[in-house]
Amino acid sequence: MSETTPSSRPRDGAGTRSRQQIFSALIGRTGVLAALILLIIVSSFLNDRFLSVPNLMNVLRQVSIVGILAVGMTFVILTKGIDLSVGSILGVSVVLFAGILETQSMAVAIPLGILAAMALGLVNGLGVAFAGIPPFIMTLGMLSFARGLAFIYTGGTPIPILDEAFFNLGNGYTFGVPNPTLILLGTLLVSGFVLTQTPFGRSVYAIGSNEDAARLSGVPVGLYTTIVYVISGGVAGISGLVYASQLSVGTPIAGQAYELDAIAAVVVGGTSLFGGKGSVTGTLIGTLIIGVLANILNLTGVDPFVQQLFKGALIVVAVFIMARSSRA
Amino acid sequence: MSETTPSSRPRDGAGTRSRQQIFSALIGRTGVLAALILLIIVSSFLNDRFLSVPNLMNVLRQVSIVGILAVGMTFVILTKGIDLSVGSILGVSVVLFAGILETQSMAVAIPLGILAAMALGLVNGLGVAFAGIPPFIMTLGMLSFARGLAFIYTGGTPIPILDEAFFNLGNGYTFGVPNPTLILLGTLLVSGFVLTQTPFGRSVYAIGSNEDAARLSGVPVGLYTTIVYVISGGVAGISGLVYASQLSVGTPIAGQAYELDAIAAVVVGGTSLFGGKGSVTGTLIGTLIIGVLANILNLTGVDPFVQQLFKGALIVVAVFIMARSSRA
Amino acid sequence: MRGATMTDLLLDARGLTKRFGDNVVLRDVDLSVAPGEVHAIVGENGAGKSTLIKILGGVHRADGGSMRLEGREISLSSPQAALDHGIVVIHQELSLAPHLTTVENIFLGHFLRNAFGMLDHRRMRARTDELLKRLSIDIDPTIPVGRLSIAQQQMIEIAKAISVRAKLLILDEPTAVLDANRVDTLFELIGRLKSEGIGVVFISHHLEEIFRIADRVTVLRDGSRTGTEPVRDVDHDWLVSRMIGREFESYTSKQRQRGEVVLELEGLSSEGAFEAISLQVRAGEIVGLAGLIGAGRTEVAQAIFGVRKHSGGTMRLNGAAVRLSGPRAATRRGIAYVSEDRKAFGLLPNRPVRENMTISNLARFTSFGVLRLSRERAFVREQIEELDIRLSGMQATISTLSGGNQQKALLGRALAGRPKVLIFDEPTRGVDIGAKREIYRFIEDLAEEGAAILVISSEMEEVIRLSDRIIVMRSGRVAAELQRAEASEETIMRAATMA
Amino acid sequence: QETMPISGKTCAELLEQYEGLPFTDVLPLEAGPIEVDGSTDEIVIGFSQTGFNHPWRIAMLEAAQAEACRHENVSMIVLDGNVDVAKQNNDVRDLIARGVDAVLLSPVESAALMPAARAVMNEGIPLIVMDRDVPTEKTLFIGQSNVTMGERVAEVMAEDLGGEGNIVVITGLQGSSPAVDRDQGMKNVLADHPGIEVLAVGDGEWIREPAVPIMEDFLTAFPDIDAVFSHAEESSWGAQLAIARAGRCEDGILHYTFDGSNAGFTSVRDGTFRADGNYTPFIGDIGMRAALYTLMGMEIPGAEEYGQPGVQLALPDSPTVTEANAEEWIGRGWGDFAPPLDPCQ
Ligand SMILES: Nc1ncnc2c1ncn2[C@@H]1O[C@H](COP(=O)(O)OP(=O)(O)OP(=O)(O)O)[C@@H](O)[C@H]1O
Ligand SMILES: Nc1ncnc2c1ncn2[C@@H]1O[C@H](COP(=O)(O)OP(=O)(O)OP(=O)(O)O)[C@@H](O)[C@H]1O
Ligand SMILES: [Mg+2]
Ligand SMILES: [Mg+2]
Repeated sequence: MSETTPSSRPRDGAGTRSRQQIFSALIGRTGVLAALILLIIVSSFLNDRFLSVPNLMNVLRQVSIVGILAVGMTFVILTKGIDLSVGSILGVSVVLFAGILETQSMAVAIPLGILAAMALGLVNGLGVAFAGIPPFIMTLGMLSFARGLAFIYTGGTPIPILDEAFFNLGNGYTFGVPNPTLILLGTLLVSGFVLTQTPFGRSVYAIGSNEDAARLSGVPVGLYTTIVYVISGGVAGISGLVYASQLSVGTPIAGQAYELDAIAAVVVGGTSLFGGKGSVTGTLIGTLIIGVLANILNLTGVDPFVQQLFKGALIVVAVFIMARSSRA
Repeated sequence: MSETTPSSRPRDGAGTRSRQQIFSALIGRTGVLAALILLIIVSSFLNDRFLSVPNLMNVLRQVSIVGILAVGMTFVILTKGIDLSVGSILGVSVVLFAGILETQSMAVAIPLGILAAMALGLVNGLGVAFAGIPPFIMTLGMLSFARGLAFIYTGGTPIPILDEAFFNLGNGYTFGVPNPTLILLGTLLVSGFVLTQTPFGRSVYAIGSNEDAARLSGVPVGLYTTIVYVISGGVAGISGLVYASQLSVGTPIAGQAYELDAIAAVVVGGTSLFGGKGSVTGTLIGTLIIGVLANILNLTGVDPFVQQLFKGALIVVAVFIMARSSRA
Repeated sequence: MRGATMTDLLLDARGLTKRFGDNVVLRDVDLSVAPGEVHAIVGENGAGKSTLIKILGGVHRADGGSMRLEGREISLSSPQAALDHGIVVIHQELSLAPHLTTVENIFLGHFLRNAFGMLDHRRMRARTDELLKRLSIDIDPTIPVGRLSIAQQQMIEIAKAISVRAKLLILDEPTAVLDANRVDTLFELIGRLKSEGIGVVFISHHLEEIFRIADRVTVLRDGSRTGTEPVRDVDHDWLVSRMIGREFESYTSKQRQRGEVVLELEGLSSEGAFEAISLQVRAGEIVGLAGLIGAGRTEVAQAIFGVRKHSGGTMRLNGAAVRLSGPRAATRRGIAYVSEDRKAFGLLPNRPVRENMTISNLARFTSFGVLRLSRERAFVREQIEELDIRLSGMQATISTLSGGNQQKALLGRALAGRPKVLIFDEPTRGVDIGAKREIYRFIEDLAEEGAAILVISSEMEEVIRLSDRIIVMRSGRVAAELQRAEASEETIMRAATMA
Repeated sequence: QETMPISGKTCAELLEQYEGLPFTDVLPLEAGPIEVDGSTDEIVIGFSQTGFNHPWRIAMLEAAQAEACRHENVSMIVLDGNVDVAKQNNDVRDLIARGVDAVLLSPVESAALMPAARAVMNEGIPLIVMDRDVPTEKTLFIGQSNVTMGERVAEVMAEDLGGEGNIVVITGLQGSSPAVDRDQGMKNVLADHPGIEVLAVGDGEWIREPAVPIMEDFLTAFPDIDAVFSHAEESSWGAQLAIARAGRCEDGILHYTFDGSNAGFTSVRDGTFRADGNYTPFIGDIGMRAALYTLMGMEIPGAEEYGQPGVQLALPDSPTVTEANAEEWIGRGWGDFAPPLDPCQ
């Protein structure tokens, strides 16, 4: 379970090992991509419509909600944390968008909904970073708490969204690409940039890799950890925006159990639950693997009950293959 | 977030510290118990029927299903693992009990249902211990897989259980105590004995405390880790027995999301998610805290949506207080 | 320095006091450092050295006392604040992020940015190459540091420390994991920093190092300062007496009776680790395994213990060839191994001392599948007495013990299996001088009782002091076998390093 | 003014809604305090609901709350079964422990609530079971059948299709009892229409979101779909969104659905849906009145044996809502929200 075994210690004079290391790093990274490509090839044989442009567009749109959540989750998992509350926070933002749009314009609703999501993320962050509550517990509490908020806000009844412009935001296209997909890509690019090109991003890795070391090196660990949960919350709000605008309904049960899908996408994408290792690119690939699988199972008309079996097995097999290939 | 900080190295000549240690250990352990007692006192003021014998019996019966799950979960968490699949495994055993009872007797159905649950646990265990799949992922996959099995087995339709003897098992009393409660206590006693009085139990703590050190000390880590997941699965089967016999229906959605309740009970009971620290007694207290809270919220007629808020907040607050008191 | 005025001092800390709960770990301690001075701190395990350092580094806040830097009163609320004042600390526990590269670790907390505020990868890489060259570290700076050896990681910590412009550099036991060559490199570097007017605080349990590079030395005992003197005015015995509060009785080792060959390796090889290792250990004999770090000694021990597969050769126990499948099999055969890395492979950190000491052979305390706790307690009590482990009780969580006492508890664990062969890998790493002697005595007593013992150590003095015979390894091969009489630091070093 | 749990509405708001309820003439009851044995002491009615994850369930609660509001000495304790039989079982026992005067129960699962129902009856507490039955002794059962409801909607579909065609099915949450029953009803009808082929089945979980990707994928896989049989209005709206996105509005794919909300009826009127199974939640107020009748010692007129333990109150049938009667039913369904814009129109 732990990552270091007594026999895995390398010897001095790393020169001799570097070639092999580069090799295994490559396999590790391309392993996920190869799995995706393999899945795509198999799928294209299973159903000849799979590779059609409209279907590929569908897949891209379908994965966007969980994909965006997974991007935010990547930050959290990189710090060795976990955020079980993203589905509920998504739910809060969805009902807020709907509720505010009843009387206000999009320009008011969107920032308010996302700010509220960030505020809930902030509570998570403060609890984890400063009150010393384990992330699993803090966000498990928030899972229940935020869902309660969404129900209370709506009184349990979905709020319809009749704003035409808002509907178009979620269902329209820009440059021929569905808007939700663009929002996913935008979130991904910004996140990837932040994680690889900014001091904050590298510090996120450092915190997950060795929190004490990061603190001793002068990284403001508490602040950054808090920010990470705020990001995860805010990104859940963005995901909620896609949800609400696509479906034009503010239902308080929006996003139930999505946290598990998001975590699965992150881990299948090669990010380690033990922190410090991973990337949002991997998360995108992981999201696509899960999305393509769901798509091809639907296209081939597999019984929904059996789909559950596949979904469960896939996660395990994907991670197993990755663990193997990165060890090789 | 991590439990060891660079500053945690202790000093020699611990004599001076011992009084303080004993004190803080007491607070740490009795902290949870004190919380339970406090909750009971407050509850008895909030509603005068709370302390009535039938109501206390209710609480004891009500907590039994999740309580039993939580006992199995304690083993897993002590090894630093997690088992997200217990709710689904419970579901599989429940539909099996119902299905087998259609044609067979209790004497056949009970062992078969529990064996099936153990088999699923075995798959978890092998995946974690030998295929190197992180527990979170292995059991997340199993969560989906086992639920799929339950649906496929029933075709999605609940199977009614008409066996009167089976019904009495879940709804009867022995020596004036509800049978489910006795099953919970039995599971608890056996588990407590195994954990504290056998080499296996001792090794479970060692694995969670430092897996590599345990391995170098000759503990058969792979085998024992596997057994721990088999126990968790088997105990989920026992919990399923209580479920099915109490409710006399084999519904494929039985136990959905129970894993989170079980984990919450374990952690509120003072067992550390970082492994190696905790006890089933704590888990019982944690289970009771959550059960009493649910009961008193129901008795006082608090808005169910608001109950969600309370439930979320309680978990966080309980863990926060415990973290404080054990640090003091 | 005694005449130095206040304003000349770089650091002037007075009356530092620190409590954890109601446990006072530092009591009214003064420490001053002048520019260009190397000030050593010595003391037993748990004396409070690291705590003092952590106060200076902004990790802990003092409960009392004051600190002045260059004459100005400072207050350090975080490691960041200390860094901002030019106080750079290398802590006792390695503090690198294993998943990050060398470049990233060196600049963690003070990344270089380009004009847009983004990471300036190129400039950081260039600076890193420069630093590594200066410290003669030959590694690929773009691989995760977790893949490097501990010694290499320690050198990277040093590189990281000098990458910032420090006024005061504090090193907490930096040499504990370095071999002689790297210690030389480090000391050269310290010399250079001295000449640049940088103040250095240096902690080590190796007293000879104090005499090599320190200008002044402060001794701590039980959280109090028991003396501060210029190094040239003091000697080894003075330091020891100040540290432990009494004179050290000199020790003479007894003659031991050697018996049959118990452990025998013949041409044992393991790919990438060692080749054609042959050695014998007799009952009642202590064999030292010396060599530089990375020579492959730990790997040999791991192979004997069954943790590492060996590809060629034979291992014999009491004359019979055996192939061990793992630590469990080894333990059953009466082999015990005490790892060099206490934290990673030894301690069950949040379990009581009692459980830590019996985990390796619970069968011994079990009948009919149930633990016999009284039998267990008796064993543990006996070991605590035997090893003179100082603790509040056997229920104390082991991580609350000082390093030396933790190590002793793990030695006690090795005995739970009633071993006939014991392998001690760096048995006194990070252990103070008092505890060290007790551990030596313990090992010797075991040998006297007829155990076959293999001691791996990077400290020449230690191997020479303990061993009846010394096997020197170099690059995974046996370079020399020295009888006690022929063994000296020089002969060992020559065998260990000769190309 | 005090708001009611869950709905968050005040009595004034609820009483206004009461005016529009369709079944207030079933078990009529004057407003004003309820007198039991000559006293008007506080009466507490416990209501254990399946779960509040669907507005249909909330509409049912609001109807009961509205009735309670008409009688100043009647109050309610409302518990949320969370769609979990074990939780609901516990809830009912908590209501007994709390000493409520009567229990309104809308079970998650028929058989599973039997022990809890028995416990209520053993305590001598009146038990009114609503929507789904419990196969044990009870004071009264009030409900409609999802199976026959499913049959009716499927009959409309079979007729529209002329007994020939390809359909896809989007179910309610897998394993939940209305989903199982509505599916059964459909299967009963399709057994007589071998020309209608079910191309694929997906799990819409009662809501809109999962229905969209499922329908998108079905549209990709099957070039020729004549109708979508969905267990929930929400999922049907989601399916329509998927049709619009796929540019298949021209295919004229027909929607058959359930739930009986005003929004659903509006969608029927506007031509988005062909038929909406009119499954009414307005049994909540009837149940409340039945409980009060029982407490006051009054006969329940119309209660009859029905082959299960206890008696049932047969409700006037709610006709399936189609183009023909949609206008007439708008305002008599539940929910006061608007349907989404039809993206195909
Ligand atoms: N704790 C450790 N973590 C990482 N690498 C290590 C560790 N200990 C040793 N190594 C590395 O493992 C390789 C094999 O060395 P090994 O430990 O067998 O040699 P050794 O002669 O026993 O050295 P040492 O004096 O460190 O015990 C070397 O490159 C060494 O630096
Ligand atoms: N965070 C802490 N909480 C409680 N006690 C502490 C903490 N940190 C240190 N101590 C106590 O302070 C004492 C001094 O520890 P310190 O680490 O300073 O010793 P040291 O002199 O550096 O020992 P060593 O030579 O083993 O490194 C220890 O006995 C320990 O019990
Ligand atoms: Mg120290
Ligand atoms: Mg070694």
